Amino acid sequence: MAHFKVEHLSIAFGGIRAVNDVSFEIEHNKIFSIIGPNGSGKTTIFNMISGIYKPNEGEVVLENENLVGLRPDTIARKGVARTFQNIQLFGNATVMDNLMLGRHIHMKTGIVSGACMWGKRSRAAREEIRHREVIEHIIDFLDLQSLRDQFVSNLPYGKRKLVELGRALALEPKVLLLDEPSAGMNTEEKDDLRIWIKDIQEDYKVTILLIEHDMNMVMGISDRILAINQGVKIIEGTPQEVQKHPDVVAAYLGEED
Amino acid sequence: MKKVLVAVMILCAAFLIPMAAGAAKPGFDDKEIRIAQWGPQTGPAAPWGSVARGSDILFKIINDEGGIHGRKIKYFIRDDQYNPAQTKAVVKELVEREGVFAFVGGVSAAAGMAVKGYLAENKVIWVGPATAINEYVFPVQPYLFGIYPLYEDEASILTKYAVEKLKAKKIAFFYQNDAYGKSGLEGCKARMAKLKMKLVEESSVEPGEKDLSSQMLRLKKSGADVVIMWVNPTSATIALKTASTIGFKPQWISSNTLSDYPLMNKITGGLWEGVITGAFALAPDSDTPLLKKYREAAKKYAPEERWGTFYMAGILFAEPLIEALKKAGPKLSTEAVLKQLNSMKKFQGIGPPVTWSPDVHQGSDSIMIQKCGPNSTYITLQDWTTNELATWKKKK
Amino acid sequence: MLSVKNIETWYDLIRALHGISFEIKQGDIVALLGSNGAGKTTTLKTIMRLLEDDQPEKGTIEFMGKRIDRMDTEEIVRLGISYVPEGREVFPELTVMENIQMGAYTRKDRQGIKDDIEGILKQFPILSERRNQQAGHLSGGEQQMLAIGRALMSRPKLLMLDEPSLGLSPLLTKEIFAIIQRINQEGVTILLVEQNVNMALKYSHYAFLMENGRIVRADKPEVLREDDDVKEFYLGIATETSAKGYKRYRRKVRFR
Amino acid sequence: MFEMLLIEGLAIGACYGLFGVAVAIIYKTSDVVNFAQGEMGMMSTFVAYHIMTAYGWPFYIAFPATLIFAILLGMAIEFCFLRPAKEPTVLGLLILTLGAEMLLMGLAGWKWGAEQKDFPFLLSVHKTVEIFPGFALNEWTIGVFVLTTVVMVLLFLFFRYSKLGIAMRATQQNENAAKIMGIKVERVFSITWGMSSLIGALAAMFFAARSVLDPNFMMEPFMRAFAAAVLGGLTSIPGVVIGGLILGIIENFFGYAWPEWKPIVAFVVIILIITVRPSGLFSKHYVKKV
Amino acid sequence: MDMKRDYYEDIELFKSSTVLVWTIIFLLFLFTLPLYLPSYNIYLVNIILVNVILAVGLNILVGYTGQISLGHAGFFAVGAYGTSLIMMHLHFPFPAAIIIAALIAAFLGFIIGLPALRLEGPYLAIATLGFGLTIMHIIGRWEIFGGRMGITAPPLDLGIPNSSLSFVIKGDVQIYYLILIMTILLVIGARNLMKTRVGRAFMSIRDDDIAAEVMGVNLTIFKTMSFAVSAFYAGIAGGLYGFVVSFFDPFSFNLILSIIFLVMVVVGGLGSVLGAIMGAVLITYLQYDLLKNVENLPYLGGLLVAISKQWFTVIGLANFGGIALGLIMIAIVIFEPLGMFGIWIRIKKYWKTWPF
Repeated sequence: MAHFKVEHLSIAFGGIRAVNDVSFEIEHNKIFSIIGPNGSGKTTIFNMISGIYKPNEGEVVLENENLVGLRPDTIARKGVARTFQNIQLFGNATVMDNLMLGRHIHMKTGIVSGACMWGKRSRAAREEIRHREVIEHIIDFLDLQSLRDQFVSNLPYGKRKLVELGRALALEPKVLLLDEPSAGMNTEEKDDLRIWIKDIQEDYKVTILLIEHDMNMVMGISDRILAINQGVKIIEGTPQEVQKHPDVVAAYLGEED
Repeated sequence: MKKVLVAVMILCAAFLIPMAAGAAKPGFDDKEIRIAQWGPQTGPAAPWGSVARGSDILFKIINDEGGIHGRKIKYFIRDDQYNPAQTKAVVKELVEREGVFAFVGGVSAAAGMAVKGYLAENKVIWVGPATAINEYVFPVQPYLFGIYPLYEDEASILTKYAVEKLKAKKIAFFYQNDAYGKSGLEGCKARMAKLKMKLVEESSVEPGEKDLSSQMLRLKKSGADVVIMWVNPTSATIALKTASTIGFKPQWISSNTLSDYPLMNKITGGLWEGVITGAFALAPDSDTPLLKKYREAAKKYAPEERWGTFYMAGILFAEPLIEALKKAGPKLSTEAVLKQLNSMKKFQGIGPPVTWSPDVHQGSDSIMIQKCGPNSTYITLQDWTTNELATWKKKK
Repeated sequence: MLSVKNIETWYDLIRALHGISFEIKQGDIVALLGSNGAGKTTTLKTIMRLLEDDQPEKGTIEFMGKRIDRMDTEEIVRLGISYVPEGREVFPELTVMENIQMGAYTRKDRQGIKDDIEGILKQFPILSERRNQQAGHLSGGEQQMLAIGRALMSRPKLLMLDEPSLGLSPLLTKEIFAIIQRINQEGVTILLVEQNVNMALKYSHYAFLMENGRIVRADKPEVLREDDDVKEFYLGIATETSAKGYKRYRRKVRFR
Repeated sequence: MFEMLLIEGLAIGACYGLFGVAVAIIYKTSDVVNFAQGEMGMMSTFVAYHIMTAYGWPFYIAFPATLIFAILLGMAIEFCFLRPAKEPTVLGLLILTLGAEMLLMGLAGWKWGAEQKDFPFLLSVHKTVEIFPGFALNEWTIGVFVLTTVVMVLLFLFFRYSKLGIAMRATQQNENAAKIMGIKVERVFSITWGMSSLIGALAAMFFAARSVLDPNFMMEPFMRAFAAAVLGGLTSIPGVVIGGLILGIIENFFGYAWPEWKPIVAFVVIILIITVRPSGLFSKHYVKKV
Repeated sequence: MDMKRDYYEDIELFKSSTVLVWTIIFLLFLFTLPLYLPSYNIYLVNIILVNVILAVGLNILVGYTGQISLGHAGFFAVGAYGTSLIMMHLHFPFPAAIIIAALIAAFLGFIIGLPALRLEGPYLAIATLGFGLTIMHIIGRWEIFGGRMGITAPPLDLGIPNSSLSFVIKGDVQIYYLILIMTILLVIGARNLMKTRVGRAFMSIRDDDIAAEVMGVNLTIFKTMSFAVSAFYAGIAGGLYGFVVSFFDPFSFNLILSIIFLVMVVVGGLGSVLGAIMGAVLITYLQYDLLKNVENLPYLGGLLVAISKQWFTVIGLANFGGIALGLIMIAIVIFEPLGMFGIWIRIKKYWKTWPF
């Protein structure tokens, strides 16, 4: 039984089929990439997995449990975390607060106990400290030490991407969805990112779903790749298989005639 | 550590700043007597603000005549925006910083209720609130002297007039949903009960409402030949305009609040003619020497102001206080003035005869009945009349 | 015709364009290629002055010998530059006709506008059919044609297109490119941002390759087509590993 | 009684609707609920009053002069207060317009005092005209219906056929694309405010003729017009007018049956309606994109 | 930058010893205030503190969660009426009464929060506005609430009334200490709350509700919770207000009051506890003190009277207060979108370089 699978996922917006009958399966702790030209429906698939869109048909199954129809926050609780294509961070908060929000589902502090955070031993403070330790590991992991108290809106693009990645990691997800993590990064940052994704796979033992345009990265780290175009699956396979597939070449470079 | 030191120093300095603290200042000295009034000068209730400005005229006249036993009157007006919280703030500031001997007038029932206790505690005299509600004068608050005839009495007298003189068969009541309108309604109902009649319709309005079609249609449907209204000028205007639109033309009777005929006739576009109102002051255009004197003074001191009923009321509310101050003699004290006020008998300025005793601080129970004639002239239908049904006189 | 010299554009604290320069000759179709976030769209927006008031921060832009880097968008449109933005950006609740009319907003000659509308409708028969429909209800390809038609209404000398093939089927893409070529043959210079490299290279006379806010290659399409870098760029056929490799220095600096 | 309630309700409703249109026009283009709208109308009405009483000019001169003033006032407020604000939040904009409201109300109170004034209007509420035998309406009501219809038709024609009108719609739908077309977006905002202020002034004069003129007289009508606009959906102009009519009818019928609850019934109904239809009756619910 | 040694330092109240010392000095100042402030000003300070509580609460809703409320006067009224009526009719001690009243307000906040889940911008504004009006109207119509006449607050009894445990507080100064302690507790509570999970969830809803949901924040719970918490604060503030003014009627809780509350929060600075406090202090002070009697102000007064005579009317001069307040609001939005908090931050930055 596959760890995570998507079956016959379809959605239409106003008559236009954005995603049409897409299925795939991912083994536990593998990196699975989705590639395809802009507007081919990759992000829509992510949105359906994380519950922002309700698919017209199909199932999203995590560890034998169907996620379709659940609210996004419930899906997050089930262990699906994601990043967004055009960064959706909480701009008026510090990096630390953004990361701490990733711990939201693991924390319990309510209004009363939160308001009564008197001193280090109060329940809220103890919980807070405990989770801050976890966040500190992520900060170390992503080399964000110097930025921890900066406001996110003051960070450069590449760093924001990292913070978003960190926030998703803080959720301790089973499945991590990364939507174009390398967009807007320079070569050096991209190299780092590539390694981080590998490290995440090893250290955190999560299953990673990746949407990416940088082919170097995709081909370098993916275990399997799904190529789609116009919302329809072209091929799924190993990087080598996908790379050679004529339809993929055509979709990317355009038809030759 | 340096910061801590500096901070401690600043703290010490803060403690050393000598500042005046303590009780209320006395309200007068050898040169002046300080009198004050609150009243909305801005906000939705601002039209009532002319009451406070009106009192000023009387004080200016007195000052020009040399003051009271050598003391000039210093008069303060404070804008409270019709908000009791602000009234309390300005009253406290006036009493404790400026030192106020007495307050006169003062619009808004709620504002008065909020400061009533405070004024008593600080022994500040308050004469002639510009609102008549029972809570002010029953039970007696020793420093508070009411002049304004109670709305209940007024409504009762007007109802009697409607039934007995106008031979009204069907009377409807249109009132503003607050203390003012409700006490009017009660007075009217008491009289109706006495006459073994029933109101054919009672309809209410919120002070800010701008569309009264449904209320007027209800009144029309009731077939009332007399409608008594206990509302503010704006509501009355809209009511009359709407009634005229739907072809409803009863005899309108209203409280003295609407007895400013030139204003009412103007803003209703002439519909006010023929409306009967109560009145607690001489007609503004009457020619008694006192009124003439005030009118001349107003032209001189405040040419911008319109000589209207509210403005006149400001003078009226202050008259008994001036009288008592004069009588109290050069040795001024709160007690002396209180004594004079408490023994005031049938004092009459431009308002109703005012009588106070230590047990009854409601100074007046009479109103006149007037009618708006052509060109906004005042036609007096009935001279000062008392309400023989008034319960408070019997309580004693 | 258009010469861009050393322009730098900033988004708040992020430098999006690191001083790029290029020139476009009259009558050419020029393609601007590059990956997502490379700065292609920013370049076009900078030329149109659609960004904040003080952008570009450095450098000059000249069009037909006139400096336009401090002009209002409206004046630039009047001078003869027209822009078809990424994702078409038609006015969804306006009809097709109204959309086309808006393209001629800066023009005053009624007769000329009328004739041009006729011309556009003739050129795009599908738009003529749907002239009274709301633009939001058109399909992607139709919207793209509408956006191009609308842009042509200002009688541009330079037409800038941002990813005209985005989200279109191969057949439609071909059609769009045919239209672009036709427009070009009628004398309009074209600056094209495109991801569909093959198509772009096939139709263009010259191409620039952008990366991280810089122009990294500039050459004729024939040359670029055979270039391994371009292939690697779009297909990830790695020919070399990056210098940094898999080694990474992780500073284990701790707070405590 | 029924038809009277209906007519009165429709008349006041049309007035709310007309004023609501002024609110909606600004909301459509600049995403601001203009809380100064009522006071802009109040100010214009006072200017008309001043021209007529202080200078003694007749209505037919005062009226167009006031309309011109209203347009300039709207443009001035947009230019002086809204334009300099850099990237204001929705709340910031709200506070801006509230500030403008207090400013205008203060100025009017300072200049003309708080006492109620009579607004000499051409159309009287108590002169009736028999439209056809057995059916008479007063001039004011006829005026409101005619004006609302005319304004609606003119706005319809303007937004449908004039270049500027289409440009305004275009700006509202997609500001960026409008810029690309060479539309001067700032000028469009300016014109929008002018137009809205003009319509607001017209409605305000009708309100003044029906009630009295004082610095506060537009507070209550503004709230209702705003409610009507929200009920209608804030985006479609006929929708807003229909919202106003619905509001007027609800208020009058409900107010007739249960007078004491009249002042709030409209709001309660509106809360219930927008709970079910979060964007009002006549607009599509907008979906946020990721 | 100060070195951090402990995770707790991030969330503790006083970030450094300097802050701690200054806070203690400030608190000492507050607690000794009646010694050097004229007593009539204590009343003003009481009103200010009540508004501070309300503004801090409203800021949770408006500043942190990004919702709009034009109906907070309604919750304020529920607090005032609730507390007084419970004490009058049920003879509860004050602490119990005010908490019950505030909980009722919070419950109403929760109710109004439900439609708010789907409403945005003007739609939410009109819904909350309608709520405020409805509350005002219901109180004015039902005689159990005292009707339009209003009610006088009962004696402020901290213990059990009419028994040996009765402990009545009287006078502005005694009420001042009660309010001051409650203000301090509530402000610290709000600040703590905003530092923990709930506060972060609120902020995430404001900045990006979709991302918040994807990170596991339940929008339903947290949006309504934000309304409830905010209404709770308003309820407490209202309960205290009733005793400060001692008499109130429904008209005191009108739309203008709701708007003034909103102005406090925006002028002070959205999304910062300190900003809300500063806004409440400034706006209340302007309204109750500084903008009164403009004609008596030195220099400016004479000029204004002259202007009035020339172009306006002297009797309308009191309106200048409203004009000034309007201009201040406009100026702050245009020049300092972060409000007074933004100005504060700048001053702080400037002083950092000062040799101190």
